[in-house]
Amino acid sequence: MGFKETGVLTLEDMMRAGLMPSEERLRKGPVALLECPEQIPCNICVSACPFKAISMDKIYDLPRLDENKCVGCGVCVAKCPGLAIFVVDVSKGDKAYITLPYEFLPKPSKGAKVKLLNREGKIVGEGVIVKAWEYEKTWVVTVEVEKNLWFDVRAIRIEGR
Amino acid sequence: MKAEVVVVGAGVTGVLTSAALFEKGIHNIVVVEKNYPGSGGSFRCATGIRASFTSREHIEVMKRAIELWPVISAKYGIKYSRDGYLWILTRERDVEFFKKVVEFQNSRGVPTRMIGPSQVQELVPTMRTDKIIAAVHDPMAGKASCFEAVLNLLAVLRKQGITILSNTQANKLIVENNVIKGVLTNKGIIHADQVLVAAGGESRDLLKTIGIDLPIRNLPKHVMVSETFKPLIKPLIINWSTSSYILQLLHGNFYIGADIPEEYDVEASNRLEFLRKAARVWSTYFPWLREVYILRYWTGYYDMTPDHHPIIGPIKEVEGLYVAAGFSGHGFMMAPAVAEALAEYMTGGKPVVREFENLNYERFTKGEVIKEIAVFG
Amino acid sequence: MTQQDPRKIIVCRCENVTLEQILRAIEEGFDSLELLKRKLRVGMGPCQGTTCLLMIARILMQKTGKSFEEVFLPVNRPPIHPVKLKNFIGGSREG
Amino acid sequence: MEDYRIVEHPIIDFKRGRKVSFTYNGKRVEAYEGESILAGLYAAGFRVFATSPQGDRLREAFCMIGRCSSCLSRVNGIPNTRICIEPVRDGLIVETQESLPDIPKVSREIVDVVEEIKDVDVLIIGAGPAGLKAAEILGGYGLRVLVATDHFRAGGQLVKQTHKFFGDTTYYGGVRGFKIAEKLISNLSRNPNVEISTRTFVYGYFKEGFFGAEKIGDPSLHLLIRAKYVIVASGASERSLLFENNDLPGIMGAGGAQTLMNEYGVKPGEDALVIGSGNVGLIVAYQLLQAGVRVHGIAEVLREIGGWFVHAAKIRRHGIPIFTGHTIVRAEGRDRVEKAVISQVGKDLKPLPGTEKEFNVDLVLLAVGLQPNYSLLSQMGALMKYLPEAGGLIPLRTRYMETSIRNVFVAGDLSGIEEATTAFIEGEIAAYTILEREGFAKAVEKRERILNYLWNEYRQSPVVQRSRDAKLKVTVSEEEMKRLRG
Repeated sequence: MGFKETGVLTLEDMMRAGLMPSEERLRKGPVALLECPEQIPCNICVSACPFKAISMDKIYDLPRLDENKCVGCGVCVAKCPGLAIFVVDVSKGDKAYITLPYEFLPKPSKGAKVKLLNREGKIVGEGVIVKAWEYEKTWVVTVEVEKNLWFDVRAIRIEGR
Repeated sequence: MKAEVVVVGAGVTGVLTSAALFEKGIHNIVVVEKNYPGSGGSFRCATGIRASFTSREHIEVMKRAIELWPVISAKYGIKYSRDGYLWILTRERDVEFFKKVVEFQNSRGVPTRMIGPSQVQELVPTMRTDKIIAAVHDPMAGKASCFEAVLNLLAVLRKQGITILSNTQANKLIVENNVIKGVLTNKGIIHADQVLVAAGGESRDLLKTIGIDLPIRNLPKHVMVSETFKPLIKPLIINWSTSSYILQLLHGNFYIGADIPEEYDVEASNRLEFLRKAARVWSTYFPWLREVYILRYWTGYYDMTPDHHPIIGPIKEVEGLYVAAGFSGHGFMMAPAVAEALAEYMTGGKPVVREFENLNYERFTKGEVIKEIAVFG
Repeated sequence: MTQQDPRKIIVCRCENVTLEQILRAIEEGFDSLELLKRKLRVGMGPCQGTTCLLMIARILMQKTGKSFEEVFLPVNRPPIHPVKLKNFIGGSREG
Repeated sequence: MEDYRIVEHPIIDFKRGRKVSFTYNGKRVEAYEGESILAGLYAAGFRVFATSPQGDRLREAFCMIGRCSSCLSRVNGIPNTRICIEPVRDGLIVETQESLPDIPKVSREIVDVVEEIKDVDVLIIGAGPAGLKAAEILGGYGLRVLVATDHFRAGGQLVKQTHKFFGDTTYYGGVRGFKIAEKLISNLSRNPNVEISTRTFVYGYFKEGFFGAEKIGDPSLHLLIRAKYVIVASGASERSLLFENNDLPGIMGAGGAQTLMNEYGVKPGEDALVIGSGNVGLIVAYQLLQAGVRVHGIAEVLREIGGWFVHAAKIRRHGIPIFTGHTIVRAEGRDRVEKAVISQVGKDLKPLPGTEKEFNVDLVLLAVGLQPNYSLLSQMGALMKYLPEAGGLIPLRTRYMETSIRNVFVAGDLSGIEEATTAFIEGEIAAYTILEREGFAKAVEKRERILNYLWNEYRQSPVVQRSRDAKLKVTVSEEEMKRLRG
């Protein structure tokens, strides 16, 4: 079953669509994963990136990431209308750092403990918010997770106050 | 295709006549309908039924129809109710005129009577009566469901094996040696021993194909209908001085018609002038109508003859050809009596009501048009 | 059981007409929208057929094998939306 | 008293108006100015607003935008009032009406409606993305524009869209829908050439050469509008679906729920099931989560998710299952939905026995497509084509968005269901064509550039191929249109 049946993207899907940064780049530090495998007519990420790291010729092209220009700043995470961009950092020890968009309550804050959800919404662990900032009501939250979960964790749940 | 009888027009007259013919033993009937059954005048009419006319012919034919309406209502499950008619009068001269009308009607057994505003108030409690001088009440008049009249008959006819061809246009009558042979339609020829043309104003066009000129002209008419409410107004109310009327349909909608200046034989269009007249007249009598929503507005035609009476019966020049058209706005109410008369004619008999014979086509060629004590309603 | 009961499926909300009534009327030969409207009053309520008419047209096409044009005559006249009678009473002013 | 208003929302700051109170069947209900009566009642916990004409089935509102007529109530003695689009006011007396209502109660001093004749260059019907965009351009060139909308606020369906729009920044890509509406309306309010007339129902066109419209207000106006050009951008209505008890309170259009929770800040239910996984279904599921509603799943009759993957991924990662190859077979409950049952479908899309799944939900949202509001154009005599893949009856038009009636244009969902971006673009194309006819030579160049972008770039995206193909079927050449006009 493909992502059109499941609504869940696999690593293979990402590779096939040419959306996966190289392993070498992943090892270097934070980098954006553009989890946008359909040719939807949208180019917001292109204008969003302050480093001009994302490009497309026609509005319906898949986004292309210039992994050398991307610094993993997360601006595109805040601006992507599809909430389809994540920044992963697997360069630091045995932890991975995942930056993801968050549009729910309660509001995130640094140090808060969160449940970590995978692409199917299953709880795969607990993590801690290490950074959170907001852009037009979309929070960009960085969580620290076990390194092996770097491609799994795509959402968080902050337990109620 | 071959039939004993072809009926052109699946309006209320066509379907009731087909049913009457079936009962008289004519089973091979084909009904052709240009559009869909009822799509002409039948589904656009005000559904009122009365005998309070001003000619002997209308009165006698309608008295028979009023005898028959309860019969067909019971037989075919058509809602019918004798809720009366009310002509409200606002000018002295109209009162004088209507005194004569009532006298004439009473003399022919139609129980109309002149009443005062307070009696109007009793009959229609929510009505403002301060502008009314007098009114004429016809308690025998009533209303019926025009939808059920056509559709319930259709279901019966289908069960009886009668063929109903919708979207079938009769283009030409086929006549040989002054004998009808059939009808040419857009879907082919239907051979027949007898043909009944009951196609409203379009009967004229069809008869023209064999050189017979029915003096029928189409006059556009406008009506509108509101949302549905609890039963409130029983009689159909006519405002004589403005030539407009209101009734509450048996389904609950208020239905308003009003005459505005119109030309004969033009395509009817939707006109603000009509909405204004209908609204202004009837909101005076029923102030609460202001806050009622109008759901639909539509137009239709009265197929008018010079003496406002229909043409019913055999066309003498062509053996086997019959016509029922030119009802001048009264086709629905008459239909049961007309169907009975036609079935008599077409099976070699004569109508029970003798006045039908005066409604022949030849009256126009002989200059024997029907006299009324006044043109009325 | 997944056999759905057409008596419990509402097609026209305004006039409360069920799928069962529609299927039966079609079987009885009321095979166009105009006839169904008058037979069952579908689409003749206050919403003026906004939700149901096209749905009924699809049922008709499926059951009768007819084309859309054969079952559906879009006859729209003013008012296309219910309008209060009082609008036609007042006097004019140029605006 | 219960209050289902959303106090805190991650995206929307609900700025509620003055507190008002009214009575509903004799009970006092508190609400806020700016709410519809229905929203106020919903917030207070009412769920049933009417019955069927026979009185045997309960009715809740389905559309919440004045179309479905399932909320007709008596307001200050006036029956058949659509309370979903009637603003709440202090002291109103609201009552449910019997299946067949009594006649209106009117006071002695009735203020009659004043009739007003309006002459404008362009009449735009509909204040959604297409209508507002066209108004912005036309007003900018100095044409006198009247925008008529049914609702008591402009913006069309934009006002209930909380997500950031896709596309290009030229067409508000990256901006949330309701923010786009705010921006367009605020721009237009500064343009003296443009009048936005709310609560204005354009009920018909008369051959005498004008449109009739009822503008509800105090006092109400009857507008007779004469316009050189017309753009009909009246949008679309939500489709219903046939399943057992499909009229049970708690079943409503996805847009209906959006109106409640995003326009008025009222929670439409606690536990929801969504039917249909097109973009509308996916987006509404996400919005339900944001409003604090538990979403038990989405049923999709086809084998694949209907909407864009990114929308699907957004809800999947919050644990919402999408049941592809499933349809709803029935809803159960006494006076509102308590349970919904879905079933797998076979190749013929018919339910397969023995595959039922049950959900204890109080809300079932139908997101099974939209159908264009064609009736005004059809009444005017515009030629139409039945295109099921584009939602229903669609007006034929040239590539300049002109219908078979000269100087009458169409734009937005009425021209075939598509996305907001194309609604903006179609509004622009219609506007520039009008400007060309008014002698603005530069308009042609702008229009051609937009047309090129629309057809040769935007609509080349494979995910919009279906709507592109559909639109091609109703787009005819100038010559062909001339022939059709006869």
